[in-house]
Amino acid sequence: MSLEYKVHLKAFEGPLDLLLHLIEKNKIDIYDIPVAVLTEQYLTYLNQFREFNIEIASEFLLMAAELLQIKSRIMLPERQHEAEDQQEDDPRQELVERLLEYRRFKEISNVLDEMAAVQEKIFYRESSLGPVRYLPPQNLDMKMLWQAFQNVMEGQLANEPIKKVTRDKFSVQDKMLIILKLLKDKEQNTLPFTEAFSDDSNRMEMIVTFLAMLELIKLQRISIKQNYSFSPIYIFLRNDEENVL
Amino acid sequence: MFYEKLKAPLEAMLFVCADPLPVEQIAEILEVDTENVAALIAELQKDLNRDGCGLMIKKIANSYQMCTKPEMASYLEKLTAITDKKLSAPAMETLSIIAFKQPITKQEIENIRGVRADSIINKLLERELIQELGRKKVVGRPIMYGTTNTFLKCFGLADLNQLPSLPF
Amino acid sequence: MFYEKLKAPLEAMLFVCADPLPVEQIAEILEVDTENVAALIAELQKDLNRDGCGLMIKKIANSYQMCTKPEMASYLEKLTAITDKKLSAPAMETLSIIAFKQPITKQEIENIRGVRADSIINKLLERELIQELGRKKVVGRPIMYGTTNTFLKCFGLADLNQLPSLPF
Repeated sequence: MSLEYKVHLKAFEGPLDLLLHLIEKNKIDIYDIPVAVLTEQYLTYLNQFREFNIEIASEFLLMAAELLQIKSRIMLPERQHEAEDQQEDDPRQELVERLLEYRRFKEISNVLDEMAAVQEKIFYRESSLGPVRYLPPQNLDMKMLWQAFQNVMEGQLANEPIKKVTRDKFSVQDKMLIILKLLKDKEQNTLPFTEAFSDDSNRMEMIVTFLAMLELIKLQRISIKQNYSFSPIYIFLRNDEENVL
Repeated sequence: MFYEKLKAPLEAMLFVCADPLPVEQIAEILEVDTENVAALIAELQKDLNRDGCGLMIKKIANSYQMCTKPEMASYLEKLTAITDKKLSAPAMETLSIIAFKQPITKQEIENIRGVRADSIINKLLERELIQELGRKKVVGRPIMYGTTNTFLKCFGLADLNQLPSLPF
Repeated sequence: MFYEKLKAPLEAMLFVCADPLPVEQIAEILEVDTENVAALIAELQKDLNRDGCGLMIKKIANSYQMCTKPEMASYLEKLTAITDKKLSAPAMETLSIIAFKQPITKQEIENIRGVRADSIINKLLERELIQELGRKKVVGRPIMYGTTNTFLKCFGLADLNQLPSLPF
Protein backbone atom coordinates (compact mmCIF):
# COMPACT_ATOMS: atom_id res chain seq x y z
CA MET A 1 0.00 0.00 0.00
CA SER A 2 1.23 3.44 -0.77
CA LEU A 3 2.26 5.92 1.84
CA GLU A 4 -0.28 8.45 0.57
CA TYR A 5 -3.10 6.11 1.42
CA LYS A 6 -1.86 5.87 4.96
CA VAL A 7 -1.70 9.62 5.22
CA HIS A 8 -5.15 9.82 3.75
CA LEU A 9 -6.51 7.60 6.48
CA LYS A 10 -4.85 9.66 9.12
CA ALA A 11 -6.29 12.85 7.73
CA PHE A 12 -9.63 12.42 9.47
CA GLU A 13 -9.77 14.79 12.34
CA GLY A 14 -12.42 12.89 14.22
CA PRO A 15 -15.39 10.55 13.85
CA LEU A 16 -17.67 13.31 12.56
CA ASP A 17 -15.11 14.19 9.93
CA LEU A 18 -14.93 10.58 8.79
CA LEU A 19 -18.72 10.23 8.71
CA LEU A 20 -19.09 13.39 6.63
CA HIS A 21 -16.51 12.06 4.22
CA LEU A 22 -18.46 8.81 3.83
CA ILE A 23 -21.71 10.69 3.38
CA GLU A 24 -20.22 12.88 0.67
CA LYS A 25 -18.40 10.04 -1.05
CA ASN A 26 -21.56 7.95 -1.27
CA LYS A 27 -23.78 10.95 -2.07
CA ILE A 28 -25.95 10.08 0.91
CA ASP A 29 -28.83 12.38 1.79
CA ILE A 30 -27.81 13.62 5.20
CA TYR A 31 -31.47 13.97 6.23
CA ASP A 32 -32.17 10.31 5.42
CA ILE A 33 -29.06 8.36 6.35
CA PRO A 34 -29.08 4.62 5.65
CA VAL A 35 -27.58 3.83 9.03
CA ALA A 36 -26.81 0.19 8.30
CA VAL A 37 -24.75 1.06 5.22
CA LEU A 38 -23.00 3.95 6.89
CA THR A 39 -22.16 1.92 9.98
CA GLU A 40 -20.70 -0.87 7.88
CA GLN A 41 -18.50 1.53 5.93
CA TYR A 42 -17.44 3.31 9.09
CA LEU A 43 -16.37 0.04 10.68
CA THR A 44 -14.52 -0.95 7.52
CA TYR A 45 -12.51 2.26 7.80
CA LEU A 46 -11.68 1.59 11.41
CA ASN A 47 -10.45 -1.85 10.42
CA GLN A 48 -8.23 -0.26 7.80
CA PHE A 49 -6.84 2.00 10.49
CA ARG A 50 -5.94 -1.11 12.42
CA GLU A 51 -4.30 -2.79 9.46
CA PHE A 52 -1.98 0.15 9.15
CA ASN A 53 -1.28 0.09 12.85
CA ILE A 54 -2.75 3.52 13.24
CA GLU A 55 -3.79 4.06 16.76
CA ILE A 56 -7.53 4.57 16.86
CA ALA A 57 -8.54 7.40 19.11
CA SER A 58 -11.26 6.57 21.61
CA GLU A 59 -13.63 9.07 19.96
CA PHE A 60 -13.77 6.87 16.84
CA LEU A 61 -14.69 3.82 18.91
CA LEU A 62 -17.31 5.76 20.80
CA MET A 63 -18.93 6.79 17.53
CA ALA A 64 -18.87 3.18 16.32
CA ALA A 65 -20.80 2.21 19.43
CA GLU A 66 -23.29 5.04 18.86
CA LEU A 67 -23.85 3.98 15.25
CA LEU A 68 -24.46 0.40 16.26
CA GLN A 69 -26.91 1.55 18.86
CA ILE A 70 -28.83 3.68 16.38
CA LYS A 71 -28.84 0.77 13.95
CA SER A 72 -30.28 -1.57 16.53
CA ARG A 73 -32.94 0.91 17.55
CA ILE A 74 -34.05 1.20 13.92
CA MET A 75 -34.14 -2.55 13.49
CA LEU A 76 -36.26 -3.11 16.59
CA PRO A 77 -39.85 -3.86 15.66
CA GLU A 78 -42.06 -0.83 16.13
CA ARG A 79 -43.22 -0.59 19.66
CA GLN A 80 -46.71 -1.73 20.50
CA HIS A 81 -49.21 1.07 20.16
CA GLU A 82 -49.13 1.78 23.84
CA ALA A 83 -48.56 5.48 23.26
CA GLU A 84 -50.00 6.00 19.85
CA ASP A 85 -50.08 9.78 19.99
CA GLN A 86 -46.47 10.05 20.82
CA GLN A 87 -44.57 10.15 17.59
CA GLU A 88 -41.44 8.08 18.08
CA ASP A 89 -38.31 10.20 17.58
CA ASP A 90 -36.18 9.18 14.68
CA PRO A 91 -33.15 7.48 16.28
CA ARG A 92 -30.97 9.27 13.74
CA GLN A 93 -32.14 12.73 14.77
CA GLU A 94 -29.32 13.61 17.17
CA LEU A 95 -26.58 12.27 14.92
CA VAL A 96 -27.92 14.23 11.96
CA GLU A 97 -28.00 17.42 13.97
CA ARG A 98 -24.43 16.93 15.11
CA LEU A 99 -23.30 16.22 11.57
CA LEU A 100 -25.10 19.29 10.23
CA GLU A 101 -23.58 21.56 12.85
CA TYR A 102 -20.13 20.13 12.29
CA ARG A 103 -20.53 20.60 8.54
CA ARG A 104 -21.54 24.22 8.99
CA PHE A 105 -18.32 24.98 10.83
CA LYS A 106 -16.26 23.03 8.36
CA GLU A 107 -17.69 25.19 5.59
CA ILE A 108 -17.31 28.42 7.48
CA SER A 109 -13.72 27.56 8.33
CA ASN A 110 -13.01 27.37 4.62
CA VAL A 111 -14.40 30.87 4.21
CA LEU A 112 -12.26 32.11 7.09
CA ASP A 113 -9.28 30.36 5.54
CA GLU A 114 -9.76 32.36 2.34
CA MET A 115 -10.14 35.56 4.33
CA ALA A 116 -6.89 34.85 6.14
CA ALA A 117 -5.16 34.20 2.83
CA VAL A 118 -6.12 37.71 1.68
CA GLN A 119 -4.77 39.21 4.88
CA GLU A 120 -1.49 37.35 4.51
CA LYS A 121 -0.86 39.55 1.49
CA ILE A 122 -0.90 42.63 3.67
CA PHE A 123 2.30 43.72 5.35
CA TYR A 124 2.92 45.84 8.40
CA ARG A 125 5.81 47.80 9.74
CA GLU A 126 7.70 47.34 12.90
CA SER A 127 7.07 50.13 15.32
CA SER A 128 9.52 52.98 15.17
CA LEU A 129 8.08 54.67 18.20
CA GLY A 130 10.61 55.94 20.66
CA PRO A 131 10.66 54.85 24.30
CA VAL A 132 7.92 56.09 26.58
CA ARG A 133 8.63 59.50 28.03
CA TYR A 134 7.02 60.95 31.10
CA LEU A 135 5.97 64.56 30.92
CA PRO A 136 5.98 66.63 34.10
CA PRO A 137 2.91 65.73 36.15
CA GLN A 138 0.01 68.12 36.14
CA ASN A 139 -2.14 69.65 38.85
CA LEU A 140 0.56 69.89 41.47
CA ASP A 141 0.68 72.65 44.04
CA MET A 142 2.71 73.65 47.06
CA LYS A 143 -0.03 72.76 49.50
CA MET A 144 0.11 69.11 48.43
CA LEU A 145 3.86 69.02 48.86
CA TRP A 146 3.69 70.70 52.23
CA GLN A 147 0.92 68.40 53.41
CA ALA A 148 2.88 65.36 52.28
CA PHE A 149 5.91 66.54 54.18
CA GLN A 150 3.89 67.06 57.34
CA ASN A 151 2.48 63.57 57.01
CA VAL A 152 6.00 62.24 56.83
CA MET A 153 7.12 64.22 59.83
CA GLU A 154 4.13 63.16 61.90
CA GLY A 155 4.71 59.57 60.96
CA GLN A 156 8.28 59.91 62.02
CA LEU A 157 7.33 61.47 65.37
CA ALA A 158 4.99 58.59 66.03
CA ASN A 159 7.82 56.18 65.36
CA GLU A 160 10.13 57.83 67.82
CA PRO A 161 10.09 56.50 71.38
CA ILE A 162 8.66 59.62 72.93
CA LYS A 163 6.72 59.29 76.20
CA LYS A 164 3.05 59.00 75.46
CA VAL A 165 0.53 58.83 78.27
CA THR A 166 -1.25 55.81 76.86
CA ARG A 167 1.96 53.88 76.82
CA ASP A 168 2.06 53.22 80.54
CA LYS A 169 -1.64 52.71 80.93
CA PHE A 170 -1.44 49.02 80.16
CA SER A 171 1.34 46.70 81.09
CA VAL A 172 1.87 43.23 79.75
CA GLN A 173 2.10 41.98 83.32
CA ASP A 174 -1.35 43.38 84.22
CA LYS A 175 -2.90 42.06 81.05
CA MET A 176 -1.56 38.58 81.70
CA LEU A 177 -3.33 38.54 85.07
CA ILE A 178 -6.54 39.86 83.52
CA ILE A 179 -6.54 37.17 80.85
CA LEU A 180 -5.92 34.43 83.41
CA LYS A 181 -8.73 35.75 85.56
CA LEU A 182 -11.08 35.89 82.58
CA LEU A 183 -10.29 32.28 81.75
CA LYS A 184 -10.74 31.07 85.30
CA ASP A 185 -14.16 32.69 85.50
CA LYS A 186 -15.28 31.04 82.30
CA GLU A 187 -16.91 27.68 81.98
CA GLN A 188 -14.39 25.05 80.97
CA ASN A 189 -11.77 27.78 81.30
CA THR A 190 -12.19 28.56 77.62
CA LEU A 191 -12.56 31.94 75.96
CA PRO A 192 -13.07 32.96 72.33
CA PHE A 193 -9.98 34.81 71.18
CA THR A 194 -11.88 37.99 70.35
CA GLU A 195 -13.38 38.22 73.83
CA ALA A 196 -9.96 38.66 75.36
CA PHE A 197 -10.03 42.17 73.94
CA SER A 198 -12.43 44.61 75.53
CA ASP A 199 -14.65 46.35 73.05
CA ASP A 200 -13.43 49.83 73.84
CA SER A 201 -9.74 49.01 73.78
CA ASN A 202 -7.54 51.24 71.68
CA ARG A 203 -4.76 50.02 69.47
CA MET A 204 -2.14 50.19 72.19
CA GLU A 205 -4.28 48.17 74.58
CA MET A 206 -4.91 45.54 71.92
CA ILE A 207 -1.22 45.22 71.25
CA VAL A 208 -0.47 44.85 74.97
CA THR A 209 -3.22 42.23 75.30
CA PHE A 210 -1.81 40.31 72.39
CA LEU A 211 1.72 40.48 73.81
CA ALA A 212 0.36 39.24 77.13
CA MET A 213 -1.21 36.30 75.35
CA LEU A 214 2.03 35.44 73.60
CA GLU A 215 3.83 35.61 76.93
CA LEU A 216 1.27 33.29 78.56
CA ILE A 217 1.67 30.82 75.69
CA LYS A 218 5.41 30.94 76.13
CA LEU A 219 4.99 30.24 79.84
CA GLN A 220 2.65 27.38 78.88
CA ARG A 221 -0.10 28.88 80.99
CA ILE A 222 -2.63 29.01 78.14
CA SER A 223 -3.13 27.30 74.77
CA ILE A 224 -4.71 28.42 71.54
CA LYS A 225 -6.91 26.25 69.42
CA GLN A 226 -8.45 26.68 66.00
CA ASN A 227 -10.25 23.77 64.40
CA TYR A 228 -9.78 24.82 60.79
CA SER A 229 -8.76 27.90 58.81
CA PHE A 230 -10.88 30.97 59.52
CA SER A 231 -12.89 29.20 62.21
CA PRO A 232 -13.06 30.93 65.60
CA ILE A 233 -9.92 30.81 67.72
CA TYR A 234 -10.25 29.74 71.36
CA ILE A 235 -7.93 30.35 74.27
CA PHE A 236 -7.97 27.92 77.13
CA LEU A 237 -6.20 27.58 80.41
CA ARG A 238 -3.66 24.83 80.79
CA ASN A 239 -4.09 22.96 84.01
CA ASP A 240 -1.01 20.77 83.94
CA GLU A 241 0.48 22.92 86.69
CA GLU A 242 -0.74 25.34 89.28
CA ASN A 243 -0.08 28.91 88.41
CA VAL A 244 3.09 30.69 89.26
CA LEU A 245 3.16 34.27 88.26
CA MET B 1 -12.14 71.27 6.17
CA PHE B 2 -10.50 73.25 8.93
CA TYR B 3 -8.57 70.21 9.96
CA GLU B 4 -7.25 69.36 6.48
CA LYS B 5 -3.77 70.25 7.64
CA LEU B 6 -3.99 67.44 10.21
CA LYS B 7 -3.92 64.82 7.47
CA ALA B 8 -0.14 64.79 7.29
CA PRO B 9 0.35 64.40 11.06
CA LEU B 10 -2.24 61.63 11.02
CA GLU B 11 -0.35 59.83 8.29
CA ALA B 12 2.91 60.23 10.18
CA MET B 13 1.32 58.88 13.36
CA LEU B 14 -0.06 55.82 11.59
CA PHE B 15 3.33 55.25 9.96
CA VAL B 16 5.29 55.42 13.17
CA CYS B 17 2.89 53.40 15.29
CA ALA B 18 3.04 49.75 14.27
CA ASP B 19 0.07 48.68 16.36
CA PRO B 20 -3.49 49.73 15.60
CA LEU B 21 -3.96 53.27 16.84
CA PRO B 22 -7.20 53.86 18.77
CA VAL B 23 -9.49 56.60 17.47
CA GLU B 24 -9.55 58.23 20.90
CA GLN B 25 -5.78 58.55 21.02
CA ILE B 26 -5.67 60.05 17.53
CA ALA B 27 -8.43 62.51 18.45
CA GLU B 28 -6.62 63.51 21.63
CA ILE B 29 -3.28 64.12 19.97
CA LEU B 30 -4.77 65.99 17.01
CA GLU B 31 -7.14 67.82 19.36
CA VAL B 32 -10.25 67.09 17.31
CA ASP B 33 -13.45 65.12 17.83
CA THR B 34 -13.54 61.43 17.02
CA GLU B 35 -15.94 62.13 14.13
CA ASN B 36 -13.32 64.38 12.60
CA VAL B 37 -10.83 61.55 12.86
CA ALA B 38 -13.10 59.33 10.76
CA ALA B 39 -13.41 62.08 8.14
CA LEU B 40 -9.64 62.63 8.12
CA ILE B 41 -9.01 58.90 7.75
CA ALA B 42 -11.40 58.85 4.80
CA GLU B 43 -9.50 61.73 3.17
CA LEU B 44 -6.17 60.04 3.75
CA GLN B 45 -7.53 56.75 2.46
CA LYS B 46 -8.59 58.57 -0.72
CA ASP B 47 -5.05 59.92 -1.19
CA LEU B 48 -3.58 56.47 -0.72
CA ASN B 49 -6.03 54.90 -3.14
CA ARG B 50 -4.32 56.51 -6.11
CA ASP B 51 -2.34 54.23 -8.38
CA GLY B 52 1.25 55.11 -7.57
CA CYS B 53 0.75 54.42 -3.90
CA GLY B 54 1.45 51.09 -2.20
CA LEU B 55 -0.12 51.80 1.17
CA MET B 56 -3.59 51.72 2.69
CA ILE B 57 -5.33 52.11 6.04
CA LYS B 58 -7.19 49.32 7.77
CA LYS B 59 -9.81 49.65 10.45
CA ILE B 60 -9.52 47.10 13.25
CA ALA B 61 -12.10 47.32 16.02
CA ASN B 62 -12.00 50.99 16.97
CA SER B 63 -8.45 51.54 15.73
CA TYR B 64 -6.63 52.30 12.52
CA GLN B 65 -3.46 50.78 11.17
CA MET B 66 -1.36 51.53 8.13
CA CYS B 67 -0.32 48.60 5.95
CA THR B 68 0.58 47.71 2.39
CA LYS B 69 -1.94 47.03 -0.37
CA PRO B 70 -2.49 43.31 -1.04
CA GLU B 71 -1.24 43.70 -4.64
CA MET B 72 2.23 44.44 -3.28
CA ALA B 73 2.58 41.00 -1.70
CA SER B 74 4.68 39.43 -4.44
CA TYR B 75 7.36 42.10 -4.07
CA LEU B 76 7.32 42.14 -0.30
CA GLU B 77 7.60 38.39 -0.05
CA LYS B 78 11.00 38.73 -1.69
CA LEU B 79 11.95 41.30 0.89
CA THR B 80 11.08 39.42 4.03
CA ALA B 81 11.56 35.85 4.98
CA ILE B 82 8.02 34.62 5.25
CA THR B 83 7.46 32.02 7.89
CA ASP B 84 4.53 29.75 7.30
CA LYS B 85 1.85 30.97 9.60
CA LYS B 86 -1.03 29.02 8.12
CA LEU B 87 -3.42 27.42 10.55
CA SER B 88 -4.13 23.70 10.22
CA ALA B 89 -7.64 22.68 9.17
CA PRO B 90 -8.58 21.45 12.68
CA ALA B 91 -7.29 24.70 14.18
CA MET B 92 -9.28 26.71 11.67
CA GLU B 93 -12.42 24.69 12.41
CA THR B 94 -12.00 25.21 16.12
CA LEU B 95 -11.35 28.89 15.62
CA SER B 96 -14.48 29.31 13.52
CA ILE B 97 -16.58 27.57 16.18
CA ILE B 98 -15.18 29.93 18.81
CA ALA B 99 -15.70 32.95 16.55
CA PHE B 100 -19.36 32.20 15.97
CA LYS B 101 -20.31 30.74 19.32
CA GLN B 102 -18.33 32.91 21.71
CA PRO B 103 -18.29 32.87 24.65
CA ILE B 104 -17.88 29.09 24.49
CA THR B 105 -16.28 26.47 26.75
CA LYS B 106 -13.83 23.74 25.76
CA GLN B 107 -16.48 21.11 26.44
CA GLU B 108 -18.93 22.81 24.10
CA ILE B 109 -16.29 22.96 21.36
CA GLU B 110 -15.51 19.29 21.86
CA ASN B 111 -19.18 18.43 21.60
CA ILE B 112 -19.38 20.06 18.20
CA ARG B 113 -16.15 18.66 16.78
CA GLY B 114 -16.36 15.27 18.42
CA VAL B 115 -12.69 15.31 19.42
CA ARG B 116 -10.56 16.71 22.23
CA ALA B 117 -9.68 20.36 21.83
CA ASP B 118 -7.00 21.03 24.49
CA SER B 119 -3.93 21.26 22.33
CA ILE B 120 -5.64 23.28 19.60
CA ILE B 121 -7.03 25.72 22.16
CA ASN B 122 -3.54 26.17 23.59
CA LYS B 123 -2.18 26.79 20.13
CA LEU B 124 -4.83 29.41 19.41
CA LEU B 125 -4.18 31.05 22.77
CA GLU B 126 -0.45 31.11 22.05
CA ARG B 127 -1.04 32.85 18.74
CA GLU B 128 -3.33 35.30 20.50
CA LEU B 129 -6.23 34.50 18.21
CA ILE B 130 -8.43 33.63 21.17
CA GLN B 131 -8.54 34.69 24.80
CA GLU B 132 -10.18 33.60 28.02
CA LEU B 133 -13.42 35.43 28.75
CA GLY B 134 -13.93 34.49 32.39
CA ARG B 135 -15.74 31.43 33.67
CA LYS B 136 -19.17 30.06 32.91
CA LYS B 137 -21.53 29.97 35.86
CA VAL B 138 -22.18 26.22 35.73
CA VAL B 139 -20.78 23.27 37.66
CA GLY B 140 -17.02 23.16 37.40
CA ARG B 141 -16.95 26.82 36.37
CA PRO B 142 -15.27 26.07 33.01
CA ILE B 143 -13.29 28.76 31.21
CA MET B 144 -15.06 30.49 28.33
CA TYR B 145 -13.18 31.52 25.20
CA GLY B 146 -13.65 34.26 22.63
CA THR B 147 -11.69 35.87 19.82
CA THR B 148 -9.16 38.71 20.11
CA ASN B 149 -8.30 41.82 18.13
CA THR B 150 -5.45 39.82 16.60
CA PHE B 151 -8.13 37.51 15.24
CA LEU B 152 -9.91 40.48 13.65
CA LYS B 153 -6.65 41.64 12.14
CA CYS B 154 -5.71 38.23 10.75
CA PHE B 155 -9.05 37.92 9.01
CA GLY B 156 -9.32 41.55 7.92
CA LEU B 157 -12.38 42.27 10.01
CA ALA B 158 -13.17 45.67 11.48
CA ASP B 159 -15.33 44.00 14.13
CA LEU B 160 -17.18 40.75 14.86
CA ASN B 161 -20.29 41.93 13.01
CA GLN B 162 -18.30 41.59 9.82
CA LEU B 163 -17.99 37.83 10.21
CA PRO B 164 -19.58 36.07 7.23
CA SER B 165 -22.99 34.69 8.09
CA LEU B 166 -23.25 31.01 8.87
CA PRO B 167 -24.38 28.84 5.95
CA PHE B 168 -28.04 27.70 6.19
CA MET C 1 8.30 55.77 -17.76
CA PHE C 2 7.90 52.08 -18.38
CA TYR C 3 8.56 51.45 -14.72
CA GLU C 4 6.02 53.95 -13.37
CA LYS C 5 3.90 51.08 -12.07
CA LEU C 6 6.80 50.07 -9.84
CA LYS C 7 6.37 53.17 -7.70
CA ALA C 8 3.71 51.60 -5.52
CA PRO C 9 5.73 48.42 -4.83
CA LEU C 10 8.74 50.60 -4.04
CA GLU C 11 6.70 52.60 -1.56
CA ALA C 12 5.40 49.41 0.03
CA MET C 13 8.93 48.03 0.31
CA LEU C 14 10.23 51.18 1.95
CA PHE C 15 7.24 51.15 4.29
CA VAL C 16 7.70 47.57 5.46
CA CYS C 17 11.46 47.78 5.82
CA ALA C 18 12.39 49.60 9.00
CA ASP C 19 16.09 49.72 8.12
CA PRO C 20 17.58 51.60 5.17
CA LEU C 21 17.07 49.57 1.99
CA PRO C 22 20.14 49.32 -0.30
CA VAL C 23 19.65 50.46 -3.90
CA GLU C 24 20.95 47.13 -5.17
CA GLN C 25 18.33 45.18 -3.26
CA ILE C 26 15.56 47.45 -4.51
CA ALA C 27 16.83 47.09 -8.09
CA GLU C 28 16.96 43.32 -7.76
CA ILE C 29 13.47 42.93 -6.39
CA LEU C 30 11.90 45.37 -8.86
CA GLU C 31 14.04 43.90 -11.67
CA VAL C 32 15.30 47.25 -12.92
CA ASP C 33 18.67 48.99 -13.11
CA THR C 34 19.96 50.99 -10.17
CA GLU C 35 19.58 54.21 -12.19
CA ASN C 36 15.93 53.45 -12.61
CA VAL C 37 15.66 53.09 -8.85
CA ALA C 38 17.01 56.61 -8.39
CA ALA C 39 14.46 57.96 -10.86
CA LEU C 40 11.65 56.04 -9.16
CA ILE C 41 12.70 57.34 -5.77
CA ALA C 42 12.66 60.88 -7.16
CA GLU C 43 9.12 60.33 -8.46
CA LEU C 44 7.98 58.92 -5.16
CA GLN C 45 9.66 61.73 -3.28
CA LYS C 46 7.71 64.19 -5.41
CA ASP C 47 4.43 62.46 -4.50
CA LEU C 48 5.28 62.58 -0.83
CA ASN C 49 6.28 66.23 -0.97
CA ARG C 50 2.69 67.34 -1.35
CA ASP C 51 1.09 69.04 1.60
CA GLY C 52 -1.31 66.40 2.94
CA CYS C 53 1.47 63.86 3.31
CA GLY C 54 3.47 63.26 6.47
CA LEU C 55 6.14 60.97 5.04
CA MET C 56 9.41 61.42 3.15
CA ILE C 57 12.34 59.38 1.88
CA LYS C 58 15.79 59.76 3.31
CA LYS C 59 18.95 58.75 1.47
CA ILE C 60 21.55 57.19 3.72
CA ALA C 61 24.80 56.24 2.01
CA ASN C 62 23.62 54.04 -0.83
CA SER C 63 20.31 53.17 0.79
CA TYR C 64 16.85 54.64 1.13
CA GLN C 65 14.61 54.80 4.16
CA MET C 66 11.08 56.02 4.62
CA CYS C 67 10.48 58.26 7.61
CA THR C 68 8.22 61.03 8.83
CA LYS C 69 8.70 64.67 7.89
CA PRO C 70 10.47 66.70 10.59
CA GLU C 71 7.43 68.97 11.00
CA MET C 72 5.49 66.00 12.37
CA ALA C 73 7.75 65.63 15.41
CA SER C 74 5.53 67.55 17.82
CA TYR C 75 2.60 65.21 17.12
CA LEU C 76 4.67 62.06 17.22
CA GLU C 77 6.20 62.96 20.56
CA LYS C 78 2.73 62.88 22.04
CA LEU C 79 2.33 59.27 20.95
CA THR C 80 4.86 58.13 23.53
CA ALA C 81 4.33 60.78 26.15
CA ILE C 82 2.60 59.97 29.40
CA THR C 83 1.37 62.74 31.62
CA ASP C 84 0.53 61.71 35.17
CA LYS C 85 -2.78 63.04 36.33
CA LYS C 86 -1.39 63.11 39.84
CA LEU C 87 1.42 61.76 41.94
CA SER C 88 0.72 58.91 44.36
CA ALA C 89 0.82 59.73 48.07
CA PRO C 90 4.10 57.82 48.65
CA ALA C 91 5.68 59.56 45.65
CA MET C 92 4.52 62.95 46.92
CA GLU C 93 5.88 62.22 50.39
CA THR C 94 9.22 61.12 49.03
CA LEU C 95 9.36 64.16 46.79
CA SER C 96 8.63 66.43 49.76
CA ILE C 97 11.42 64.85 51.79
CA ILE C 98 13.83 65.40 48.93
CA ALA C 99 12.58 68.96 48.42
CA PHE C 100 12.97 70.00 52.04
CA LYS C 101 16.06 67.99 52.95
CA GLN C 102 18.11 68.12 49.78
CA PRO C 103 20.77 67.03 49.14
CA ILE C 104 19.70 63.70 50.58
CA THR C 105 20.67 60.05 49.98
CA LYS C 106 18.36 57.13 49.36
CA GLN C 107 19.33 55.66 52.72
CA GLU C 108 18.37 58.87 54.50
CA ILE C 109 15.00 58.95 52.73
CA GLU C 110 14.39 55.33 53.69
CA ASN C 111 15.27 56.10 57.30
CA ILE C 112 12.63 58.82 57.40
CA ARG C 113 9.87 56.89 55.65
CA GLY C 114 10.74 53.48 57.03
CA VAL C 115 10.28 51.76 53.66
CA ARG C 116 12.41 51.10 50.57
CA ALA C 117 12.55 54.04 48.19
CA ASP C 118 14.20 52.63 45.03
CA SER C 119 11.20 52.40 42.77
CA ILE C 120 9.77 55.75 43.83
CA ILE C 121 13.13 57.45 43.32
CA ASN C 122 13.31 55.95 39.84
CA LYS C 123 9.83 57.16 39.08
CA LEU C 124 10.67 60.69 40.22
CA LEU C 125 13.91 60.62 38.21
CA GLU C 126 11.99 59.45 35.12
CA ARG C 127 9.56 62.33 35.48
CA GLU C 128 12.51 64.69 35.90
CA LEU C 129 11.25 65.97 39.24
CA ILE C 130 14.52 65.04 40.97
CA GLN C 131 18.11 64.65 39.85
CA GLU C 132 21.37 63.24 41.14
CA LEU C 133 23.55 65.81 42.90
CA GLY C 134 26.84 63.95 43.10
CA ARG C 135 27.92 61.60 45.87
CA LYS C 136 28.07 62.07 49.58
CA LYS C 137 31.54 61.85 51.11
CA VAL C 138 30.78 58.98 53.49
CA VAL C 139 31.43 55.25 53.35
CA GLY C 140 29.90 53.75 50.19
CA ARG C 141 29.72 57.20 48.60
CA PRO C 142 25.96 57.11 48.13
CA ILE C 143 24.25 59.24 45.49
CA MET C 144 22.57 62.41 46.75
CA TYR C 145 19.33 63.64 45.27
CA GLY C 146 17.78 67.07 44.87
CA THR C 147 14.94 68.69 42.93
CA THR C 148 15.08 69.93 39.33
CA ASN C 149 13.91 72.96 37.42
CA THR C 150 10.97 70.86 36.25
CA PHE C 151 10.07 70.45 39.90
CA LEU C 152 10.06 74.23 40.37
CA LYS C 153 7.91 74.64 37.27
CA CYS C 154 5.41 71.97 38.33
CA PHE C 155 4.91 73.60 41.72
CA GLY C 156 4.94 77.13 40.41
CA LEU C 157 8.11 78.17 42.26
CA ALA C 158 10.63 80.71 41.01
CA ASP C 159 13.39 79.07 43.04
CA LEU C 160 13.96 76.83 46.04
CA ASN C 161 13.91 79.80 48.43
CA GLN C 162 10.19 79.98 47.81
CA LEU C 163 9.67 76.66 49.56
CA PRO C 164 7.97 77.24 52.91
CA SER C 165 10.47 77.10 55.76
CA LEU C 166 10.47 74.15 58.08
CA PRO C 167 8.73 74.67 61.43
CA PHE C 168 11.44 72.79 63.31
